[in-house]
Amino acid sequence: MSSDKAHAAEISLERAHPSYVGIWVWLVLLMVAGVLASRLPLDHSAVVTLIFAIAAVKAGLVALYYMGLRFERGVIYAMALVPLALVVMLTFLLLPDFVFHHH
Amino acid sequence: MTVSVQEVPGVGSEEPVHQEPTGFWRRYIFSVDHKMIGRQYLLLSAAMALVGGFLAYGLRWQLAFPDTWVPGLGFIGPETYNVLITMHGTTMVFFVAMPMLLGGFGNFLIPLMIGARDMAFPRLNMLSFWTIFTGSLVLLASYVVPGGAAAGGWTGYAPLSARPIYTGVNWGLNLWLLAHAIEFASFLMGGVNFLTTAMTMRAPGMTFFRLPLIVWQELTAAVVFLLSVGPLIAGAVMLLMDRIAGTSFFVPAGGGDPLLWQHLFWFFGHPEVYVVLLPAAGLACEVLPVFCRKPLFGYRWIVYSTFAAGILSFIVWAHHMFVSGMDPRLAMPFSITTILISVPFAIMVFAMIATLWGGSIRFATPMLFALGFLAMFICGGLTGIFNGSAPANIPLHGTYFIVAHFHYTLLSGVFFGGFAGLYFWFPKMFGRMLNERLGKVHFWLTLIAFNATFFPMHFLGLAGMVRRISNPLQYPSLEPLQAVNVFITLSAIGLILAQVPFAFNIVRSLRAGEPAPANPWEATTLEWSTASPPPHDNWGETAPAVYRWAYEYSSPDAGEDWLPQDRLLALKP
Amino acid sequence: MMRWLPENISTYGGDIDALLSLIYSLTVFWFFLTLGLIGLFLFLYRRRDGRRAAYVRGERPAEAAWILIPAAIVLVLDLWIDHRGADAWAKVKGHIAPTAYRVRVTGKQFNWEFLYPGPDGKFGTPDDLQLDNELHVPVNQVVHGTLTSKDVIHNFFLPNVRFKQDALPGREVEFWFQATKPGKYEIPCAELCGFGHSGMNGTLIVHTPEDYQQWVKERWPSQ
Amino acid sequence: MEAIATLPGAAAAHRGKVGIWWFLASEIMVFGGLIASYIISRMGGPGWEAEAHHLSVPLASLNTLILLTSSLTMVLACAAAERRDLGGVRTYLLCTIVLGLAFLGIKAFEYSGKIAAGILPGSAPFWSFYYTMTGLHGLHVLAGIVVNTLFFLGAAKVVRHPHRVEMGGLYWHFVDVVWIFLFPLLYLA
Repeated sequence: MSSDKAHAAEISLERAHPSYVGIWVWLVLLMVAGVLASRLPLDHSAVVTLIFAIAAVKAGLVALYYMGLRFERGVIYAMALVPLALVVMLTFLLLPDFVFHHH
Repeated sequence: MTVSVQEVPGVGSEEPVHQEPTGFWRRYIFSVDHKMIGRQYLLLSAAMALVGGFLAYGLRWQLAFPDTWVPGLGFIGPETYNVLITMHGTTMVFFVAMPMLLGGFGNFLIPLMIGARDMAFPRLNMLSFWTIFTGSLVLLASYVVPGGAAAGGWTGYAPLSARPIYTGVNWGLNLWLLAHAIEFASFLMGGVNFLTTAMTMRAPGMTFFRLPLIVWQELTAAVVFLLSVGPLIAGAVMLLMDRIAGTSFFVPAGGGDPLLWQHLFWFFGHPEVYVVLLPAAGLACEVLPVFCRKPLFGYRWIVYSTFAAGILSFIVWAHHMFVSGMDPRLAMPFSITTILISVPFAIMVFAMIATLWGGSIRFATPMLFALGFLAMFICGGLTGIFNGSAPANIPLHGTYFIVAHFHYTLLSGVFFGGFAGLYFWFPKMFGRMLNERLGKVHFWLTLIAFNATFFPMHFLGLAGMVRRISNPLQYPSLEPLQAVNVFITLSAIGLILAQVPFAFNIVRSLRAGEPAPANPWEATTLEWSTASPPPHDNWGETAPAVYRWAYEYSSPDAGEDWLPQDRLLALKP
Repeated sequence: MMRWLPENISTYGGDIDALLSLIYSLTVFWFFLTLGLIGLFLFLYRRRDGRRAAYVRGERPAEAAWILIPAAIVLVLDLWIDHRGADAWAKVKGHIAPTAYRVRVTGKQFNWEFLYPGPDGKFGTPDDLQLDNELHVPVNQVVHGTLTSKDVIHNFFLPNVRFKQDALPGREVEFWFQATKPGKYEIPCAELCGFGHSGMNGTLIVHTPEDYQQWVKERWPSQ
Repeated sequence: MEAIATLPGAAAAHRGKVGIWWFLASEIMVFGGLIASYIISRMGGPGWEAEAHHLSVPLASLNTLILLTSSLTMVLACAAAERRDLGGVRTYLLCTIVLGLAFLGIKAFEYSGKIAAGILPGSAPFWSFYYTMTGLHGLHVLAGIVVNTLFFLGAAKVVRHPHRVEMGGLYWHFVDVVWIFLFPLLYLA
């Protein structure tokens, strides 16, 4: 990990803010897209895949731009991604007992 | 090796974080000083250990002399017995082991060892202590509410714990859940503080691979805790909803599933074992090189093993559930990961043994306890091989073999690792030396009584004595073994009494102990370069800078057999 | 240590005992090796005047080999144990051989209920028979059981059979065993199930073929 | 590099950010455990969709819009704090607080409608998860409102330590992200 000085330098560079309002417009459009997608006359699993893909993009936009992950270093990414990976792993390891079992 | 001044990146603690308080309340009660908070944690842990020890005495008496008058407790019926075992487990794991090994040693040692003046968030640190203090009060309060305290086992398996009707306990179990929630909140604050402090406030020159091992192990424990406790918090909320809002998350009659609770519990429960164990191993790792006058063998390998153990701890949890009715196809994968976890711990143990080789070993009390930890931990680790193999686990699950195993791992960590740390850093914490003779008496009595208590439990477990029964005489097959139960109980009482010399030693030393010099053990880590006890801002005018790793003993570069981390040697021509 | 185990009376108990013995031998070996080395080093390298400790950091590969190679041996032994264990696990939990003997076991606070299908071999017919805490089985026959619970989790433990399985409310778990020796054995509940957990104990009665016929005749006299 | 030394509290800002991210990591596990339980329970049993159809998608969409907008005002408050713009901090924080309260108000309206219709946490597994997940999330929103209110009241001090608003903002956006997933999980799927 690099030092605080380097970090301070980063701050002092008056980093170029992304257009927060622009991101918000995207978020709202994606929200509408998600709601519309849920009404699509498709296979249920396809609809579910679609709306969660849209949700993931929304969450990614918030995390990257509003939470500033885009401008962070690796350690902060790890703090966000390792728990996500653990949750996915937990979900998959629970599947055999609750979804694939036969009563 | 050439010792030279190195230009190393470091963060540095540029400003004293807070002024030294003068009033009694600010100084001793609502202190933001990590050293005071660490000592507060140790005191809380000792107080709760008295409670937990008393519960152990009660339940052991009942097992040896079923349904007789227990001196100090009265008659213990089966309901009370279930309260005793539940509260004994909960108290010891969450309110003794964690406050002692993480709250106590972590708080006291991390800032001192990395050369900081305090924690990153001193007020959050104070809040974390008073949070767990509140949690302890809630736990104690649960004894006196109508219906009594929780009686669902420390694992709180649903549906037994999900409906008051099954145990007859109503508010006691709700408060038990609440006490957990508060305790978790406290250690979340503590964990965030530990990690932020170590990541951002290391002294100049204190690179990550110059950190003393205990710091690594506290940090690994903190990460493991932060990332494993979430699902259990979610589970605890769901269980509380089941109890008070009429939901059925874990009750099949309403569409729930009891196995879900077990998965959420053990997803945390197994990492929790390492949350306790790693700091205990870390304490022993600090003590061994000092009294061998020799570098810790394979420092980096121990660090990597610590990471490996921490990572593996997230994918072993279902070994607690081999016979729970979970999908049998999951058993072998979890069995393999479980048995694999013996590899990093084997590396740690071998490294500790290799540290002894070629040393110049002094048998001071901290060293005796560290060696005791090593020996007991080897026993506990080896019996873990039995439990970790799914088929071998079938006859052993839920018997006293398991009880023996986890006392050899967890209690050995608290007793032997914890006491090694306490005897070692007591002079730094309180500025007084402890009496060596009393310390040695304490060690030998504890070692003998510990083994006399827990070793025979292996035999009882193999013979089929199941856990959590209040009267072995109800089982014809156990009647001939009752003498073993009596022996265990007497040994357990002996183990409790063996702590009297320790208590006496502490009181005596605090009142009239010999004043401790800054570095009584001639140790190398940073905390020994400041006064005993350290001043309020830890370092006085100038904070230390670090020039080498933590275990430079008997270096050919120095005349003395120890080179502190912050001592600058003149450059060789 | 192994003699503390209760007598084995099942066909797969031997496999589990063999695995326990294997692990026992390995752990005893490591126990004496490690504690022996500790004792030896403590004696050899106790402090003596004028002798300075060795300066060995154990980080170079040649030095670290002293701890890494034993750890690699541990890894190999671990995998060996798991390899051996996989067969035993598959035997206990795997395919259940077809058998005429069926029984339903239901845990409840604080008894074991055993439901026998009767001579017609079918559950849910009038000749079903329910007994509390008594499991009667013929010797040398595969017993195919279905385990569940009415209230909380119990654990169906047959120490002599080397079998143990949680009884879960809302789920049914199939199990089997084959007893090889007539006699009476205990069936303790091995999971905390409430204030009556202690003493929740059934009896497994393994009959000789003649005794078993006799017992069937007494229970279903009309047949 | 001279400019760095004059920057006050850069180290404190860094510490705060590391600390809050560790906290969020543990929060991901809390909601992750709950969501994992919900997913596997729902995949394991039939009949959940019918229950889910009792929920009002328009109302939840409105709530989503409110929370997304509050994230925008929050990030604008952070930007204002970095500019030492006291008026801007006050305005945007107030917007965030009001939007948060609006979210909770709509949530309360939704709850009361369900309760009036006799749908309680114990009515069906779907409703157990619905009340638990939205309830836990609502508590997080409430906590965020409290924090933002404290910032609003101490805005004069906050502009001297802009990293504090940034820490509060990270938490607020996290709560928003949780809702971004709860919305499809409960209302759309």
